Amino acid sequence: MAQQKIFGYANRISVKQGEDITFYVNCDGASEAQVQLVRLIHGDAHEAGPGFQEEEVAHPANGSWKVKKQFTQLGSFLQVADPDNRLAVDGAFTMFCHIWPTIPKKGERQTLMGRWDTKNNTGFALAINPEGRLEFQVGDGKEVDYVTAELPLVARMWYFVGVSFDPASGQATLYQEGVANRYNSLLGKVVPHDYASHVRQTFRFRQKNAPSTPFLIAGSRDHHLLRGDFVSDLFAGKIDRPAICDRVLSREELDACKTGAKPNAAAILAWWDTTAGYSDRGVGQTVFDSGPHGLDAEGVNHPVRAMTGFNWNGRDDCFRLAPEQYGGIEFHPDAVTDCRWEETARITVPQDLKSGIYAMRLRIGPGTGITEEYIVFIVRPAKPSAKLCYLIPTASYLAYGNESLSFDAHIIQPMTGQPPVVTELDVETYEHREYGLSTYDHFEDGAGVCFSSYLRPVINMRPKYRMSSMNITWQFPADLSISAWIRHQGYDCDFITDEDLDREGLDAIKPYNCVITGTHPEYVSERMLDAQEDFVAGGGRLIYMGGNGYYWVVGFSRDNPACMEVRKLDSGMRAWAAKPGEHYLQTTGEKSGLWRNRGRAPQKLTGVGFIGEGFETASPYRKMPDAWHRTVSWITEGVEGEIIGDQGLAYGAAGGIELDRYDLSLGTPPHTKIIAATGGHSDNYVLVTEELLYAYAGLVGSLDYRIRGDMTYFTAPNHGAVFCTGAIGYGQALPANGFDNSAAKVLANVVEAFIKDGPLPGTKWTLEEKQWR
Amino acid sequence: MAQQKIFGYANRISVKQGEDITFYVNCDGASEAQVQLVRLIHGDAHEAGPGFQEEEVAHPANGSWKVKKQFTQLGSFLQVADPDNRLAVDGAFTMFCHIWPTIPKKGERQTLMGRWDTKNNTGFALAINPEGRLEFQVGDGKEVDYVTAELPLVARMWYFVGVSFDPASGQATLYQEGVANRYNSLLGKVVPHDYASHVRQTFRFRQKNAPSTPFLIAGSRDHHLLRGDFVSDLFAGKIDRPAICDRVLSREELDACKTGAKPNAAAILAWWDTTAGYSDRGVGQTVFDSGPHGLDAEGVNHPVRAMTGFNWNGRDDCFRLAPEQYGGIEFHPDAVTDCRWEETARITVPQDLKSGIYAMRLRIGPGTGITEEYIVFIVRPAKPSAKLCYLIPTASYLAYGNESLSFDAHIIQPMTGQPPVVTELDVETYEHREYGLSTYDHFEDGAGVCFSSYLRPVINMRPKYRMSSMNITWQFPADLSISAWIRHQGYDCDFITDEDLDREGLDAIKPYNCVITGTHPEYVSERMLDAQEDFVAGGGRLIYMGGNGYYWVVGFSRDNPACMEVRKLDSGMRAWAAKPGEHYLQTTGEKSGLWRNRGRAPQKLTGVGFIGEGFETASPYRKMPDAWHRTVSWITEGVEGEIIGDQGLAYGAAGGIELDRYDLSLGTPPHTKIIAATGGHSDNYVLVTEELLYAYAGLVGSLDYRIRGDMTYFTAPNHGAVFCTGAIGYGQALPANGFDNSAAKVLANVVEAFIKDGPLPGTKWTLEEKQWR
Amino acid sequence: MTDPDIISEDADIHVRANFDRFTRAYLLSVLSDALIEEHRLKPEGHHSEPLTRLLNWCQTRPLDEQYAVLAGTDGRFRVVRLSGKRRVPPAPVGTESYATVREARHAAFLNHIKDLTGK
Amino acid sequence: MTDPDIISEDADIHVRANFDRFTRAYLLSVLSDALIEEHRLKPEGHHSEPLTRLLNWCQTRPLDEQYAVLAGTDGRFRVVRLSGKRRVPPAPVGTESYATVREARHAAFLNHIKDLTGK
Repeated sequence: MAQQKIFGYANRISVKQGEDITFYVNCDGASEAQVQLVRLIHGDAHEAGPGFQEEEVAHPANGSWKVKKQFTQLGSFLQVADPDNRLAVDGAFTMFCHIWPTIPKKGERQTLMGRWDTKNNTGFALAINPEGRLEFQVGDGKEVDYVTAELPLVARMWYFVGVSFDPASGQATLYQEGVANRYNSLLGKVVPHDYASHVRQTFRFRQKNAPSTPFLIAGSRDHHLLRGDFVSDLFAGKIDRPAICDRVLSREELDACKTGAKPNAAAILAWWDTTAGYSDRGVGQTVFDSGPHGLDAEGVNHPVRAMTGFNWNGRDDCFRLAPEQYGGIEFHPDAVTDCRWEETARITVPQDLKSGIYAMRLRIGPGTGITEEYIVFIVRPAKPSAKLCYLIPTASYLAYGNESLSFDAHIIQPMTGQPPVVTELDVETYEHREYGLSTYDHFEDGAGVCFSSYLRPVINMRPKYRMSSMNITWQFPADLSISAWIRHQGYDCDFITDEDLDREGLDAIKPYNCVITGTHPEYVSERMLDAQEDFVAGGGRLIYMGGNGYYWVVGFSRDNPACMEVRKLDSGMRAWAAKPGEHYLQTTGEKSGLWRNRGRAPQKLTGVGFIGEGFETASPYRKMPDAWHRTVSWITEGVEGEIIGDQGLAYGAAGGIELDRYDLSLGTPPHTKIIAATGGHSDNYVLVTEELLYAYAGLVGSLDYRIRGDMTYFTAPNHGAVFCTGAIGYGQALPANGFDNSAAKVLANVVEAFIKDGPLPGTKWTLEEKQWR
Repeated sequence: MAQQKIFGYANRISVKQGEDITFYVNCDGASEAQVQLVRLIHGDAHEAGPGFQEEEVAHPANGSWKVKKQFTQLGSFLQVADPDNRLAVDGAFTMFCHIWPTIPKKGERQTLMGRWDTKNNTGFALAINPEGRLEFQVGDGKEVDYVTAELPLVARMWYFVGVSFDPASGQATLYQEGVANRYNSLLGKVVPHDYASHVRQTFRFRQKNAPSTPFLIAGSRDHHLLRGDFVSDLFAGKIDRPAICDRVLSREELDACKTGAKPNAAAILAWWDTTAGYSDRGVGQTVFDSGPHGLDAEGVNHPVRAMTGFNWNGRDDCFRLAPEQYGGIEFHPDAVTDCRWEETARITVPQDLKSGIYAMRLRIGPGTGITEEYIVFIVRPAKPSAKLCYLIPTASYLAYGNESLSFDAHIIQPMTGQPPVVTELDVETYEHREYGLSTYDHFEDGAGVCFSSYLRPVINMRPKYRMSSMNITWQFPADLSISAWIRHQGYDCDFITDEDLDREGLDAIKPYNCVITGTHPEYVSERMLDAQEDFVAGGGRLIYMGGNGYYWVVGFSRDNPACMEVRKLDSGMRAWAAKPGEHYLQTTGEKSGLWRNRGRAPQKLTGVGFIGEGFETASPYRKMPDAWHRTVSWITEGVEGEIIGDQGLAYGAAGGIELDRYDLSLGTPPHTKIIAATGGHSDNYVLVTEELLYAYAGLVGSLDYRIRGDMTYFTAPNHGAVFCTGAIGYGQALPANGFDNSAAKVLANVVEAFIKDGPLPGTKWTLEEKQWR
Repeated sequence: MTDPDIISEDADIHVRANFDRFTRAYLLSVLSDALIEEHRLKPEGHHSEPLTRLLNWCQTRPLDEQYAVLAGTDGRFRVVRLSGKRRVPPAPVGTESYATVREARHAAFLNHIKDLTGK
Repeated sequence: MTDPDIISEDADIHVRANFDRFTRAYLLSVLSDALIEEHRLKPEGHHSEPLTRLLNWCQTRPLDEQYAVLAGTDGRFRVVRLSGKRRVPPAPVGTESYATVREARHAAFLNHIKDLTGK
């Protein structure tokens, strides 16, 4: 029997009572799965907490589902809409484009452009052969003829490449010239290398054009018995302004095209203007053909745009300054933003299903490990009713979706201080990699991943999961510790997601008295930030439960909220750095990177922002002098002594992992009080890079007082207020000792004050005190 | 007798044989100075080297010069050209502007705008009083009337402020409103503070307008018995779109102006459009009046432009994207870019004076310490004649000009590991501060200094000087160790400067076979970089003698090459960070920051780039396997064993201070050979911040192999080549042991090969070897 | 240009090897049973300087010289060695299994020591 | 708003003071004549862990608690204390002068020790 495994995803991550949600399931080694709708109570099996808990929910869809093997198209490429087969050229033609290959010597063929059927060897294509040389081929279904450049392409250098083929004479002529300038390529002009190659060969065979073969850019048509048609020979690198003409262009004509000029209009069959479509709000997935037939191409799996083209001058470092220099489209053979599986089942969420965190649980065989899947979704109320709202940081779940730092990141063990703890699920996912990468990973060619979507199984967005490099819960499973506590406390609570907030803005949270965040709401769009700022300024109360929150600038496109974009720039704790000139989101036109570097440090909204991180250990908080101030002493009421949070599921205490600090210079409201702070962390705790101007030795937990989590509080207009825990670990501390611990006690004081209408406790004093302190 | 001291500067830093140079001298406690033209041989008194050496040069100007006390106008402000005194308004008027004050509670008055004479108390002005409140005053020469806002201004918040005054009724009305948005100010809208104040008062007195009082923005006219007229009450912060109208504007009219709208044209006397004049190549020092009289204002001491204005939306982060959001002009009371002293003497450089490094030495009294001054300048040949050219990194001298890290920078002792060693000269300069700051310093209000000029005494650009924080020579005095060695070797050598290269480009160095740099050519303009790249690609040979070179993007304006601009951004080892939206040079329109982040890492030109720095100690180099390769073994010929550079004037060895590393991923030519490398440095050596994606413990010299200096070599087209020492300390090592040491031996091998015409040694092998290795 | 083989050797490797040679010599000079026992008793948090340096060396070795702990479905923990190659799963190291993550992590540490001493 | 005094106290100072209290307690527990002698013999380069931590504390104290060496025109070196205020020059500490920078730097170190112990 084949190995058994089951994976799935849903079309939505947030669904309202009464709405539909569709599931997509891929299964090996079984044709039926046992399905059960469950409410997720607690995710982590840690012995200090309540353990894993779920609640089975009656639903007509429970029972057995038919499941099957499904296939995923990996790789980004462009598919040309050519219903009239105008590109099925039987006569003479010329194809060309600018390219910036990243792994030319891949050992596998990489198609640049053409109409090629790999299974039947029919058609024509310009490609890079497994040894890294430019190659053109034609095939008639039986025989294939090739012409190959004399020398391999150099990685990360811009070239202009092309081919002319004349079936009458059989002459195929390759054109290859380097077009590196001072800025656009890895190497400069001081390197004594000649990038050019011009080869002519007379072919014995001619192309045969099968009507069903698509014209593709960055891949070619393939076929597999079980799977059917798919795309293989995927290209890694950038392509700029590909074109095809209906005759042989002369060397001189191609010399002109090398500079970006269009060939004679009469000759053009298609000339994809990769610089068209830009506005100051970004660019989409359609690549426009400015030729006579309008054969626009559509991006599959998010080829990356807003990237520098062959003619980038190093001066105009944003596509909004010079779109004509941003014709580079970057392709990755291991990208996937939508698995596009066939629907397995669709269900309606009952009108009376309580708002909360749910999953469709699917089991085959033993029903553990990779034979068990939880497809997680959030149920929103059809109409808000609670005073408390739990804002689920789904943007941050996407960012970390399927991260594989334990296997691929050389820096992860120095960071965590310990070898990772991996499971069968981690190994399985790593080995097959068909569900794509996280924004913490690199593509095979070394580029950072800037798009992440939930239209694919996301193996770490499920209960029972621990992040292998840290051996603790992270993001979704960690956030279940907060919802478990909310439930334990018996608070009436509505659940919504980042996606809802991004789409609806302030309206999504306005009905609530208090919004509570997850443990690590790190990825935030402008609309999400605006909504929370307006909420607090309008009298709302925000509890920021995490560390390193409100950190990255991300974008969602209106037409595909399942997919998030982020660019990691020259600053911040980050897994990769975008190349110069590629710092703006193609999705919105904004500069990405840290909100801090956009003039909106997290301190401006919450009072605190990222200052340090560490693993292995955590520490409790100690009350600071402000804790006893009569305006805020209610917060720590019931907690004897100075210590808060000395238990927890993440390294044994509440004050750990990623830490946030009060900083007046970054916009902390001047009247903010530090209720308590951690400190004296181990030397595995380090200062974040964005705080460093000059590095020096000693920027570690035991030596630098700045490395700590601050528990803060400030009041806002109209009875608004913000309370922050200042550390990720606080959420995982709540369930310790049967939810009976000092961290939970403090939070209960705050939540119970925040959900009440009218003035906050302690405000009666402010009339006779200085408002700002 | 008053304390004796003498300081001076020249109008030029580079002068050709036969050209004139003018000196400006300020002297206390003497009326005559003993003057001697000297050629500077060696600068550092370190016992391991030849000691301080100079050579007196006969010149008609030698002898005695008349000197006197001169005064320096500190502070940047705008001076309005108003020859017809149209702004000497005797009737009703309204003045307003947007402001972003940085130290409102300065304890001193700060004038925003007006026509005010502080000495005689005449005129009118809108100002911030010493307690930080907006204030308007009129004076008739005897009495002054005030109206003051109810509450102080909050630092780093944008306000719209104005005043109307009607002499008929005596009514003066202050208008103050906050105009903070989500991005433009320190604090956000969650802070419960009301920024508005509207106060009306009836004055007893009326303004008297003296004809000679200028209309100033960010300062007011003052007078001192010895000094004469000057400007005081300088403002710290930004001003956007100041204006004056010839009648009382209504509250509603001012409400409209608050949004940036122009008032009714008929009322306008002057409306300075601080957003006018921008092009994609920057903006100048003139602020244009779009009112009826064209009363343009001129910036003194470089008020900083290309800064965000009150209406900055946080999205358009470059003035080239939205100049209308870049009306903010930033003023600093402690800025000075031109002392504007009276000329003391002018001399002609003799036609036969050998190209080299010279100074006019001035002495009064004892003639040591601050009673001795060296005004340094470079003499270029009228016509190039040598094969070797020493490119003096004057841009980098400017960057460090008058740095005061030892006194002001909290991080300097953790960095250097030792208390600084300061001199009388350091203390004197620090205490009086009349000669301005370096780009390593902050203005009093905390802003980083982005302009530095040599039209002022630069106390660390002189012989005998050691950088106090490190207790070694740095920049200019360190570079004298290289010229001393060149002289010792007897090489014929021409000297040129960064300024010449920036102006003339490739032409400035094309005549030479070999260009050798200073120890730390860290600040580089695009034209300087292009010239050197073209030089090498065209067959020139470059010896990069330093560490942390080719690092910062800087700009010089065509009309004032004495003044350099740099902006330090979100990355790199840096003394400050520009604010969001203020990353582009006003001088050229380019993004500043690191060349690495512009797509031109130093590795692309030289093979190496900044990797680590440390102080206290240095280490020798060890030969790497490539050293024995037959194509490059000539470089270390004559050096027995594995060790190179085990002596030196900077911490005792050649491999120290700032270190550069070979890195193929940043564009090191793939055929580059590492001849030798340092390593195993002390833990005071740390990795540079721009290398960090995630920080972790252990990024120090004894633990991280990347922290080392690489001595590298590669060949370029047309018999070109580049040799790098990979460390700053190499230059200071040359004079050790009477210039007889292994570091000097290696460099001699390279220079002697590089200055010869024709093929380089070792190239006979490359025909039978792989070119790229 | 006769042979434009631009996938050249990375000379950085020479420098790294040189550094590693010196580091190993130091670590061998301080390695002791006491040091290993120190790790066994307390694998996380603050350590003596020699153990800190030893752990730094372990943690910064190339990816294919790194160990991880595999949590088995049987509730026990095993040591595996990373492949350092994309999509290639880690390989088992030995056959022993451990009752706790801590023990398995110490076993991974002992494998580093084995690599260091060559024994 | 009754009193809009927005130049408020910086609560960061509380956290720093708390950290400093614990750091001083540790440093006092390891301070010894041997430690001081270690610095005297070799003020630069690699040090024992306690001395490294002590020096880190010295070097990161607020600017107005920092010392520098003043090189006199008489060729001798003296200890001065920084003002921490712009344009205010450092003030002499004691009257002693030293023949070498190294000795003066050690004297600066001893001043930190004096501040630490309060003696």
